[in-house]
Parts: sequence; structure tokens; C-alpha cells
Amino acid sequence: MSLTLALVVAGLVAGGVFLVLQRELTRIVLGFALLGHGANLLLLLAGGRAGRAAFIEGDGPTGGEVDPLPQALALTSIVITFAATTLLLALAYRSWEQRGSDEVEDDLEDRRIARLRDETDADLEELTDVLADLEGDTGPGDGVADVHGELRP
Amino acid sequence: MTLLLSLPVAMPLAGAALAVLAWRHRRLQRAIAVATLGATLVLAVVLAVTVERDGIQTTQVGGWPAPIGITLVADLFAALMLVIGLATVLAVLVFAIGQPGSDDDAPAFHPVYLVMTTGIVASFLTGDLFNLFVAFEITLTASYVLITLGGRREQVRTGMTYVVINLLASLLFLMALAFVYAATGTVNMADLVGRLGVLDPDLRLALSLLLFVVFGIKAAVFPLFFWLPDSYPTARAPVTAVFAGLLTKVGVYAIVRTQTLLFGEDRPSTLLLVVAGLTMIIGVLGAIAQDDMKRILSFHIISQIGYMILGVGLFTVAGLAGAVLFIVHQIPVKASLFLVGGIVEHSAGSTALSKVGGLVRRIPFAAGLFGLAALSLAGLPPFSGFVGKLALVEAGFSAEEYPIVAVSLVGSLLTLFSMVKIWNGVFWGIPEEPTPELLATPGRLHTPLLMNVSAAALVTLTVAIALFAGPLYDLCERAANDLLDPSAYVQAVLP
Amino acid sequence: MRRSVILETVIRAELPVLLVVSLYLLFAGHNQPGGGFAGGLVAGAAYALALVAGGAGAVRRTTRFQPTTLLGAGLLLATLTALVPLFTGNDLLEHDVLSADLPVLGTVKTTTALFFDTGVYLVVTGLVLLVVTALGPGDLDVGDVDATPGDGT
Amino acid sequence: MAAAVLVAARRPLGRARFAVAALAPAATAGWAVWLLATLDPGEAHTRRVEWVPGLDLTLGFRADGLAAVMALVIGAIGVLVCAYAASYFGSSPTAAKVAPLLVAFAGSMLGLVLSDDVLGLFVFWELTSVTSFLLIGTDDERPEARAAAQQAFLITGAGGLALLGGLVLLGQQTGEWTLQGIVAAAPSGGLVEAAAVLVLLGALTKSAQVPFHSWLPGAMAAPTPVSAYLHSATMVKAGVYLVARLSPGLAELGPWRPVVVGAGVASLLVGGWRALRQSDLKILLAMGTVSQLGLLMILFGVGTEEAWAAGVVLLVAHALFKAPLFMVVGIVDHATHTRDIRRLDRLGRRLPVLCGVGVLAASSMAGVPPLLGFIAKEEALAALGETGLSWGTALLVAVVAGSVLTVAYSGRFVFGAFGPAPDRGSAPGALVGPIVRDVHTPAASIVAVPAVLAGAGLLFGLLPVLVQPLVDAAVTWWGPDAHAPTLALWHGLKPALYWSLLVLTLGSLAIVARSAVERVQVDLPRLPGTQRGYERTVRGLLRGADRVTGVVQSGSLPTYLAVILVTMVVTVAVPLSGAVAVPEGLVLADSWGQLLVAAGVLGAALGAALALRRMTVVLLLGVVGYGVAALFMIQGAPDLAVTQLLVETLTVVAFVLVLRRMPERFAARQSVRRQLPRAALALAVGAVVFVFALSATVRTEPGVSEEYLQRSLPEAAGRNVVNVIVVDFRGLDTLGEISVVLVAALGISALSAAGRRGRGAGKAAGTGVDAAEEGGVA
Repeated sequence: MSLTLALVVAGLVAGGVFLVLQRELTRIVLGFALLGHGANLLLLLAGGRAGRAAFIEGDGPTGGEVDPLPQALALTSIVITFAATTLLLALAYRSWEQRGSDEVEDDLEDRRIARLRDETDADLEELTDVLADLEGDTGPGDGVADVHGELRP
Repeated sequence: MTLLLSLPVAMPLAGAALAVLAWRHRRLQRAIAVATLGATLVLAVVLAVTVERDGIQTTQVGGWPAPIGITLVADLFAALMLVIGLATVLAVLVFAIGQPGSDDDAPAFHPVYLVMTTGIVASFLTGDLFNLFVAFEITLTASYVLITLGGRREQVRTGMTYVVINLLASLLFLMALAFVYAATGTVNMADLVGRLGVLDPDLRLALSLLLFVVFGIKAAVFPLFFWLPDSYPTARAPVTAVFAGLLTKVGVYAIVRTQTLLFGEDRPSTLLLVVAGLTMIIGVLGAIAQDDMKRILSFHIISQIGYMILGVGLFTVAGLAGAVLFIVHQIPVKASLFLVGGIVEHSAGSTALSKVGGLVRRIPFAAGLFGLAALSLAGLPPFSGFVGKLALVEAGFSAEEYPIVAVSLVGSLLTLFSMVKIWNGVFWGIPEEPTPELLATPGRLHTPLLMNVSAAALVTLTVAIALFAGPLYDLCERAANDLLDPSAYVQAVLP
Repeated sequence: MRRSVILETVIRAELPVLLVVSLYLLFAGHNQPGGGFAGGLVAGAAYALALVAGGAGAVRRTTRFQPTTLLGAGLLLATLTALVPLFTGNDLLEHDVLSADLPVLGTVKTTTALFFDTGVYLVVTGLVLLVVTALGPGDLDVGDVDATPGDGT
Repeated sequence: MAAAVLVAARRPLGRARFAVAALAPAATAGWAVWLLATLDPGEAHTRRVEWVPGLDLTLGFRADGLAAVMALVIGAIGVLVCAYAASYFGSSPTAAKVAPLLVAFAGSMLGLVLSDDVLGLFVFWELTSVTSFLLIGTDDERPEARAAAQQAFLITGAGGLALLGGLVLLGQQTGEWTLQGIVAAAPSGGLVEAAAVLVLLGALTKSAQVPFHSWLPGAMAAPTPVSAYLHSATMVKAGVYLVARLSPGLAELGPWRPVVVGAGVASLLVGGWRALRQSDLKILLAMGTVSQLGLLMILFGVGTEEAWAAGVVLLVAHALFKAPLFMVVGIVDHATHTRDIRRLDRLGRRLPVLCGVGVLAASSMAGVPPLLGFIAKEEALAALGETGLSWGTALLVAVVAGSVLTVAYSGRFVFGAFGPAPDRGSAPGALVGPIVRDVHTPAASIVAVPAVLAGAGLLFGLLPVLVQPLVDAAVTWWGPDAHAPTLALWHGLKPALYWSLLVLTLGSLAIVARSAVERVQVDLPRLPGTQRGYERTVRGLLRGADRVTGVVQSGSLPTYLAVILVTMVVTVAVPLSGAVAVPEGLVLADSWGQLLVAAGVLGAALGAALALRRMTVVLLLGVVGYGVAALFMIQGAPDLAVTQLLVETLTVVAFVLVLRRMPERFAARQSVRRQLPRAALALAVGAVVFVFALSATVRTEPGVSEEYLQRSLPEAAGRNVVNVIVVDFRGLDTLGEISVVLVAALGISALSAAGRRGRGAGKAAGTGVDAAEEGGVA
């Protein structure tokens, strides 16, 4: 195994991760492109040392051919990564068209929840007020009966 | 058995190709889609019956013996998932066809939907780790398209999150595959069983955990689920329904498959149980914090995943049987809840609890469906969720894992709480006057028949699961037995 | 975009050449570097070039198909190649060796995998066409009927 | 016998009215009577329906004496409630909603009392909770009704889950899944004790025992027939019933008596005390129910045969007096449109018959002879006098005190409903409303129903021999040799009689001095309210949920990615650190060319990560891509290299097409401090991948690849092994790959079509959708 190749993989992955963590969509897409390269090289690396291309020249293998399977896998993954990255790019483009900016937005509902609310279930509050009276927290007093009367004229 | 295993994978693809060729002939596309999925479902049922009778079925694609070629394998677990998954996919398709103004209008919908089905089927049936990656990619890429179909701004924004996170997971998966290949020289799962066994345990654990993280992102377990509730609710109802019902479960399926088959010897059990507990509780707390029906339901997806992981974490026959039963019950329940959400949206124009109310009067049938499915989700008897919960509780107690059972019961109560919250907010209360916009759209106050029918079909399926829980549990137990003892699987693939 | 007449001419002349190259890659793939994927990319790139240089009209004159038709046909071809052996009692995607005596090339030995690869070729060509037209210059739309100029006015 | 269950459980379809609805409980009652008449002591009819044998989930029914008594109560009260409801609701649309639910409830309740299998019992247990939820929320447009339904459901639901845990634990510990088996096994042990506590939690919540009673007053939001049936006569007795069932086997367990009796005493006293200060007649009765259920809890849970038998009598008596009392309140409400005792003035003169019924039933509740309530109370006092427990006397005193309260609130009920209005000068009555003067005379048919029940209380009091068979039949559950005491009005001068007299005297005094009692209550410090506790819990839960969700669900994509990557690094790095290895045959590089290209690729990648102009990044990306293609070539992968070259070209073209419309530079660069964590994480991920790559390369034996080289030419007629793998050996991957390509292409096309539609619309309307959206952001 080649240390250089392993270092290239690590470098591509690190660069890709750094870009993916940014807020601009285009950089994220580019980051995935780098990550994809890293992953494909890694597959190849898993096949072992460099060698002769896997072509059968005569009647059979002569030895020294490089492991063909990781290449086939990498071929498939290149295509898939390409398709997905392009789709992401189209999405980024659409997003830019709509918003005039290519920064990822935060989720609005999440932000709303994150701003701590004080209001709570309105129904519950009403019931509690009524029942607390019944329990006597406010003593025998306020009109309760009509609230509970299910038969209103 | 070649036909039974091959056709479910290839037929939806052929259907997709025809649907692409039938571009813009919507009726034709619908007919193709329904016919293809219907036929595939029938095949899946036959396959399940065969597996039940004759044991694990395999076929070697291309006629190349494993591990040279790719093997398709159906054990009981896969067959169960296949049947229930396809039934759900078909019901949701009918809903999409019945929903006016749905994504069904886009010419890309049907082909993409069919391709996604292929991906799901292949994920369940493949016996090859790299092919599983491909199957995932098929499913995911199709889901990227479905979630953004229509290109509305909200969809694009959340679709972005969805795509980016899943793309990252895919690349991690690819790297994991490279490591697995580097260590073993094969990607056939049955072949891997023996080759992983001779590895250094630490290395094996590292591989196992990397794959767990990868599938955990897709299955939406803590702390990898944050993307899900942001992205699911913005898609149209049928899309969300099928995502909610199936896509996360494909991730769970992969977790179960890899953890039992490949890493059965040194499973990270305690870690799994902790993850399960956190997933349940954080998920359901998220649900409680929400004020929108679809968002509440989305958080519930996560919470319920925790129960499945609990079963896996116990790693006993009873635990896995419970997990399998739980998954089987979750798929239609979750999908039907989102379909009812679609009906609510259709007839009230919103799913925000603050904006709708009293719908039990306007759409009593859908309300009833919701009630049944919600009680099932909350694990109340006599519905399917109860049987699943009971199985997990019994398994947990048997394994003497008391804390996690307690957590799961608390989670169950909180689930009930948020289901009641939806019920009180959406179906009870003072009905909101229909907005002028709704009144202006003809037919909005009336739910199209197909929408009700498909939601009802899924609810019927859950009721059937409850009704026949006895034999079904026996099947799950057998499936769990097979999962815990991979020798039959290996034997079937590598004779 | 101003169109360069010279460029357009050159590209139009080149188009058949590139297509032949792509077909060569497709057919030779089983024994030489290449294959349906690479061939499809070249074919797609040829059209892309034509598109960029000559505009939608040029492409429409040379392509008889909607890109979606290419996609559908490619997938259908590949899937059928996969399915047909099932009905002759073989396995999914099982290929047969074919040999034929062709006038110029002599005896050609290949397998039904060629049909499969042709499916790949068609799908990839379709992809490139769709990507280029979707992301391409706004006035060069070809892929989608409802996007013909005049729609928006 | 299962048929009876099924008939009862079936919901009448369509617009079933109460006449039809009454058929089911009527059948139940008739069947129960037949059962009581034909069953020999200790005998039972059984029927088992296996549901999920693998989980010991069986619907096992066992109709014995106790079940028959319960079924009789459910059936008889059910018929009468239906008759009452028919008049009560008239032809209002509510009737159509309530009738099927009532029958469904009756079916569930019947299933509950007939169940012998504990898990089957649990099924019906929860079903009663569900029907109760729906019935409390009958009037769902009122927020309190919704909240009350929710509260009842949640509290009983929580108890239900504890019960489930307890039952499963009990079943697993004993190996017995039937009540009969568990009682016979009389298990012990730490886990069994834990299980028993869990089961009791379920029972206490269901029977609205302190401190879980807060849902019951709220449940009074349900229509009165529902309150009379579910929340006094039947459902709330489920918890008591379960204690009765298990007590013979579990009463000797450590925590059993303290929990049951403690909660029972607390409920008896708190409920009675609270009842004494209510102005709403219905809530007064609800608090009285809490109190009475407390007494039942004590009787069934204390663990002696006599107390148990007394419990059966009281259970029957309670159904016979509490249901008519609720019905009376319903009629009062109908007639006057209020239930507030401060607004009711001398109703007894205007509605003498109703008053008579109310007095009769209330007297039974107070334990006035010669009513059944008296017999029950006396039996209870007698049994508690001889428990033989060290704290038996204290318990007796507590029960006496509770009984005094019962007499007092019974009096408050009667005088409040039918007597003169209280002196309004003393009470802050401004908000109460005027005293009611208009009274509609209720129909005879509706008054007849409570009259029948109250009359039955009198009849059974006078002729206790009529109740005797019930108690005799039920008590067989206690044990084969168990005998019920002979019921009679007059047992001679025994301690119980003195206690009864004391209770009645003190109670009467309290009634006479009721305005003084009321003043004392106002002045005394208030008991802490559990309703506030419930509310605080729910609020805390909501707030906690918000807080947790606010933290984990930040909504920021980079954060999510970072969390995922950190998780990956941490989980993988830990085991990996134990497996770090340097693979055999590690070389610096395969060739000089590789080293050179690698340096270029790394440099370009670094540049791409740091570049500020979009186009620069794209160009550098292209350099990386072509470099990778070169590396492929060097590695011996010409196919890959060709493909990579083509793909890279197209990628760059696609990027250029898109980016040429975007601003040249990225938005203002973020500070180094904010980029530093990203860089650190990126390096960590890179490092993990690097180490993993080295450590994973441990393969010694050849993989499958040799097979491909061998078989490619002879079997697949291809010399390019990689291509043969792609189209033949692993053709399925490729089939999948092209479907990915197809789908991606369709997606891109759909997105751009949507974009064109947006632009088209924008042109057409002047300000298009997208334009408006863009404006909104800017």
C-alpha cells in the first residue's frame, strides 16, 4: 500500500469535510466532490498496490494484474456520486434563484421552538383554574357550577 | 426461486422505464405504476409464503456463484419487510393518485416513485454489502427528487438539508466499504461472515460502529436524527408518508442485518441500549414541543426507531422478535398517520394545531382512522402497537434490562400525550370556518374517495397485524432465530 | 448569446465524429478501456458542445429524441436484458455469448452484455443532455415542452 | 358465554338509540343472574381465546362469583343508565355519539371483570380508559372538557403502563399469567414486590386514589349519565376490583398493605374533606366517590376475609346509591340549569319525589339504617375491628373519621340540593349568580330511574338475604373455605353497632352545624392540591421538551453535519485506537509519478478549501479531478481514469454553467476563530480515515478478485475485466447505477422546469412568486 495515496485520501477527505461544513451551498457541493474523490481513491487503495491494468492479453491472467473489483466498485460509485452531486448542484442553483443567496438557512420552526416559550396549553390552564377552585385552593367561592354544567339553556 | 427473487427487483425498474416513456400521459403512467406495484406485491407475498415454507431463498444474479456475483437472499425477516413495505408503497401510491393537485401531476413522479421502490426492494433482498450501498443510493436519490418535487422554496431549503446529510452518509458508507474490502477482500455478506470473524476484534468493532453510524443516520437515531424533522414535513403528504413509513426502516433493516449477520459476536449492546433510550426520549420530547401535526408525527418516527433499536440492543431472540414485529407494525401505522395528515391538510388547508380544529365533524372518517392509528402508535391495546410494545417489554424484562424498559414505558406515555394533543387540537374543539381559499377550490371540503380508501387500507393492515399477531409473532420469532444464527444464511448463499 | 457561425459549423462537423468515438467506446468496452458509461458521456458531451455553440435549434435538428425518451429507452433496454434470461430459465442478468460474422470486421464475439451496456450508454447520454439543458443558458431550453420561449410572456 | 361478551362488546352501528343500546347490558345482567343462580361455590365457566401465545397474551375469561357480581352491577346499572340517558339526552345529536360509546364501554368493562389472564385484563383495562377519554370529551368544543379528557387519559394511561410493567414482571417471575395462578402461587421476592407496587400504581390511578385523584373531578365534564355509570359505578371500581382479585395472594407482600391501606385512608379522608366544601353537587359526589373508593381499597386490600367480604357488600351498595345520586343531580341540573347549592333554594318543596329519592340514596351513602349502606358500613367496621393488625385500631379510627365525613357530606348534599339556600351574607356569592326560581318539572320517566336504584337500596337493606347470594358467590375467590358473614340489619350489641351509632351521631352534629363547619374549612390551611401538581408536571414537561428540543434541534445544517461527524470520529476512534497497525508492504509511493501527482492534488485540494472566488474553486476542483484521474491511471485503472476524466469535465462544465450567474466571490469570509473548529474537525476526520485505511489493510488471504481474472475471458468473453465485472459479474450494481442516473436526471429537469415556471410567472405577473420570495429574504 502506498503511503502517498493514503495521504492524498486523508487530504481530500479533510478538505471536503472543511468545505461541507461551510454555509455557502456551492462550497458544500464542492466539498462533496472532494469527498467523493477521496472515497473513490480509498476504494482503489483497498485493492492493494498499483499494478498492471486488468486486461486479459492472452488466454488468461499472467499475474501482476491489479485487483479489478475495487475499480469496478469505484466506477459505479463515481457515477453515483456524480449524479447525486449534480442533483445537489441543481438544488443549490434553484435555491439561489429563489433567494438570491446561496447560504443555507436555518430551520424556522426549530428556531421558533428554540426561543423558549412561556405559553402553555391553553386548555390545561383553564381546567386547572377551574379544578383548583374545586379542590379548594381558592376556598369555597367562585361560580364553578356553570362552568361544569354540560346543559346550558 | 430465481423468478420470485429477481422480479421484485427488476419489475419496478421496467415499470419506471415505461413510465418515463409515457412522459406526460398521466393516466398511462398511473396505470403502469399501479399495475407494476400490484404485481410486485403479489410476488412478494408468494415469496414470503415460500420462505415460510421452504426456508431461506437465494438466487445468484447473472448465474455467477457467490461471492463472484451478487446474491439476492430472502430470509423470513426480509420477506416480511418486503410484503409490508410493498403494501404500504402501493397504498401510498393510490393516495397520491387520489389527491388532487399532488405531485402525481408531475411527469417525473411515477418513474421516480417506482425507482425508489426498486431501491427499497433491493435493500431488503440484497446479500451484498456494496449492492446494499447501490440500493441505498437508488432509494435516496429517488427520495431527493421526491422531496423537492415541485421546487417550492420551503421544499428546496429543507430538501437541501436532507440531501446534504444523506450524501454525507453515503460517502461514509463508501469509505466503510473500502475498509471492509481492504480487511477482507470481499463484499458478499455471507462471505464476510467468516472473513470478519478472523479479524482483530478492535478492528471489527471499528468497522461495526462505522457502519452503525452510517445506517444510524438513515435510520435517524440519536444523535444523528436532527435532519429528519426539518425535512420530512415539507414534502407533500404521500411523499412524507412513504418516507416516514419506509425509508428510516430501511436504515433499521440494515442495522439489524449487519449487526446480527456480520458483527453478531461483538455487538455493542450497551451502546445500542443507551442510543435506543435517548432516541426514544429525545424524539418524543421533540414531538411534544411541536405545534404542527406533521412535525409532531415526524418526531415520532424518531422516537419509535428507538424501540426498534432497543430490540436489537437486547440481542435475544425475544428482543429481535419484538424489534421485527415493531418494525412491521410501524410501517403501515406511520404511513397511515401521515396520510391522515394529508387529508387534514386537504380539507383544512393546514396542519398547524393552532389553525385547525373540530375536524371530527367535517372528516369523521379520517378522524376515526387517525384515532385507530394513533392508539396503535401509542401502544394501546388492542392495537398492533400494543403487541409490539408488549413483546419488547417482555424481552427487556427477560434480559433483566429494567432501566431501558422503564424508559420505553415513559416514552410510551409521552407518545400518548402528544397523540392526545393532536386529537384535541385537530379533531376536537371548535371548528374553524373554512378559509375563503378553501371554499373557492371546488371539492376541497370533500375528501376524495381514493385518499380515504388508501388511508383506510393501511389502517386495516395494522388492525390485521393486531388480529393475527399470534401467528405473526411466531414468524417474527422464527425470523429472530434465523438472525441470531447466521449459519443457515451463510449456508444458503454459499452452499 | 451571439452565435459564431464558424464554431457552429465546426461543431456540426465534429458531432458525427464524436458520436462515432462514443460508439467505439461502447462496443470496445468489453475488451478495451471504455464501455457504455464512457461512451455515453462522450455522446452527451458532443451534444452539450453543440448546444453551447449552436443553440437549441441546432440540437433539435440533430437529436430526434427528447432526453427523457433516451433515459426511458436506455433503462428499458437494460432492464429487459436483465429480465429476458429469466424467461428462458436462466438467472437475472445472465448473459449469453454471441458471435456473428460481419463483413468487414470478421468474426465478432461478444455477449448480450452489449445490450445492457447500450442501455447504460443511452441513459448516460440522456443525463448529460438533461443536465446541460437544465443548467444551461436560459434561452436554449430543449428538454421540456412547457419551457419553449413564449411561455412566460 | 363468550357470545355474551361478544354481544356486549359489539358497538351498535349507525344511529343506535338507547333502547337498542340497553339490550346489551340487559343481556349481561340477565346472564349474570343466571350465572349466580347456577354456579356452584368455587366453580367457574372458562373460555380462552389465544391471541399471541408467544407472548402469553391470551384473552382468557373466567366467570366466577366475583365476576358475576361485577357483571350484574355493570349490566343492571347499565340498563338503568340507558333508560335515564334516553330521557336525559332526548333527541339531541349527542345521544348518537354517547350511546355506542356507552355500550362499547360496558363491553370493555365486562371483559375486564371476566378476564382471568392478566394481559387480557390489561387489554380491557386500557379500552375502558379510551372510552372514558372519548366520553369525557363528549362536549369537545369546551376547552375544559378536552383538558379533562386528556388529564384522565394521561393519569390512567400512566397507571396503565405501570400496571403493564407490573403484570409482565409478575407473570415472568411467577410463570403464571392468570389471576388464579398468581393468587395460588402467592409469590414473594424483591422483584415480585416491585411488580406488586407497579400493579398497585395502576389500580390506584384507575380508582382515583390520592394522590392520583385529580382527574376524577375534571371527568365530571362528561354528561351526567356517563358520570353516573363510568365515574362512580363501574370504571373507577376497576382498580378496586383488581386489588380485590390479587389481595388473597399478594396481601402478605411487604409493600402491599402500606400502599393500599395508606392510599385508601388518604383517599377516604381527603375525599370526604374535600367533598364537604364543594358547592357543585356533581363535584361533591365525585369527591365522595374518591372517599368511598378509598374505603373499598382498604377493605379489599387489608387482607382479611371478613374485610374482603364487607368490601363486596359496600361495592354493591355504592353502585346502588352513587348512581342514583348522580342521576338526581342530572335532573336537578335539567330542571334548574344549575348544580350550585348556593343557587338552589328549597327545591325539595317543588320536587318532593325527587327529593325523596335523593334523601333515600344519600341516607344509604351515610349508612343510615335500614338501608343497604348501613349494612355495608357495619360489616366494614366489624371487619376492620378484627383485622388483628398492630395498627388495626388506628385504621379503625381513621375509617370512623372518614365515615363521619361521609355522613356530613351526605347531609350537605341533601340540604344543599333540596334545602334552603345558604345565607348569602356570609359567602362571597357575587359570582355565583341569582337563586333559581324557575323550575321545570322533570318527567316521571326520568325520575323513575334513580327511584328504582334507591328503592333497591332500601329493599336490599330490609331484606339482606337478597344480597347474600352475591356475597357468598364472590367470597369463594378468597379461598375454597371462605364464608361470607351473614348479612343482617341487627347483629346484636356488638362493637360495630356502637361505632355506627358514633358515626351517625357525630355526622348528624356536623350536619346541624354545617355552617360552622364551612367556616372552619375556610379558615383552616388548605391541603396542597394535586391538580396543581399535575399542572406543574405537564408544564414542566412542555418546558423541558422545548428546552431539550431547542438545544438538539438547532435547525442549522452545519451544526447537524458537525454533530454527525464528531459522533463518527468518536465512536470509531475509540475501538480503532486498539487496532492501529502498519500494513505489510507499506511504501512511500508506488512511483515518482504518483508522488508528484499526489502533491499536486493535495495542493489543489487545499487551495479549493481556502479559495474565495467561486470560479477559482471550480478550477482547482477540476485540477483535483484530473489529478485523481492521473492517479487512477498510475494505479492501473485506465477505465476509471477515462471515466473520471469525462465526469470531471462534465462536472466542471455544470459548475461553470451554474456559477457564472452567481456573485464572483463568496460572502464575507468568516473569522479565523470561527473557521478553526471546522478545520479541526476536518483534520480529525481526515486523520481517522487515514489511520483506518492503514489499519484495515490486514488482509492476508486473497479475496474474490482472482476469480474475476480467471473467469473473465472464458466465461464472459471479455478481456477488460473491469468492464466485465461492471456489465456482467456485478451487472446488478450497474442496473442500480443507471437508475440512479435516470432519477437524478429527472430531478434536475424537474427543478429547472420549476425554475422556469417561476420565472415565467414572474414575467407574466410583473412580480412573480420567486421575485416576491427573494424580496422577502433581502
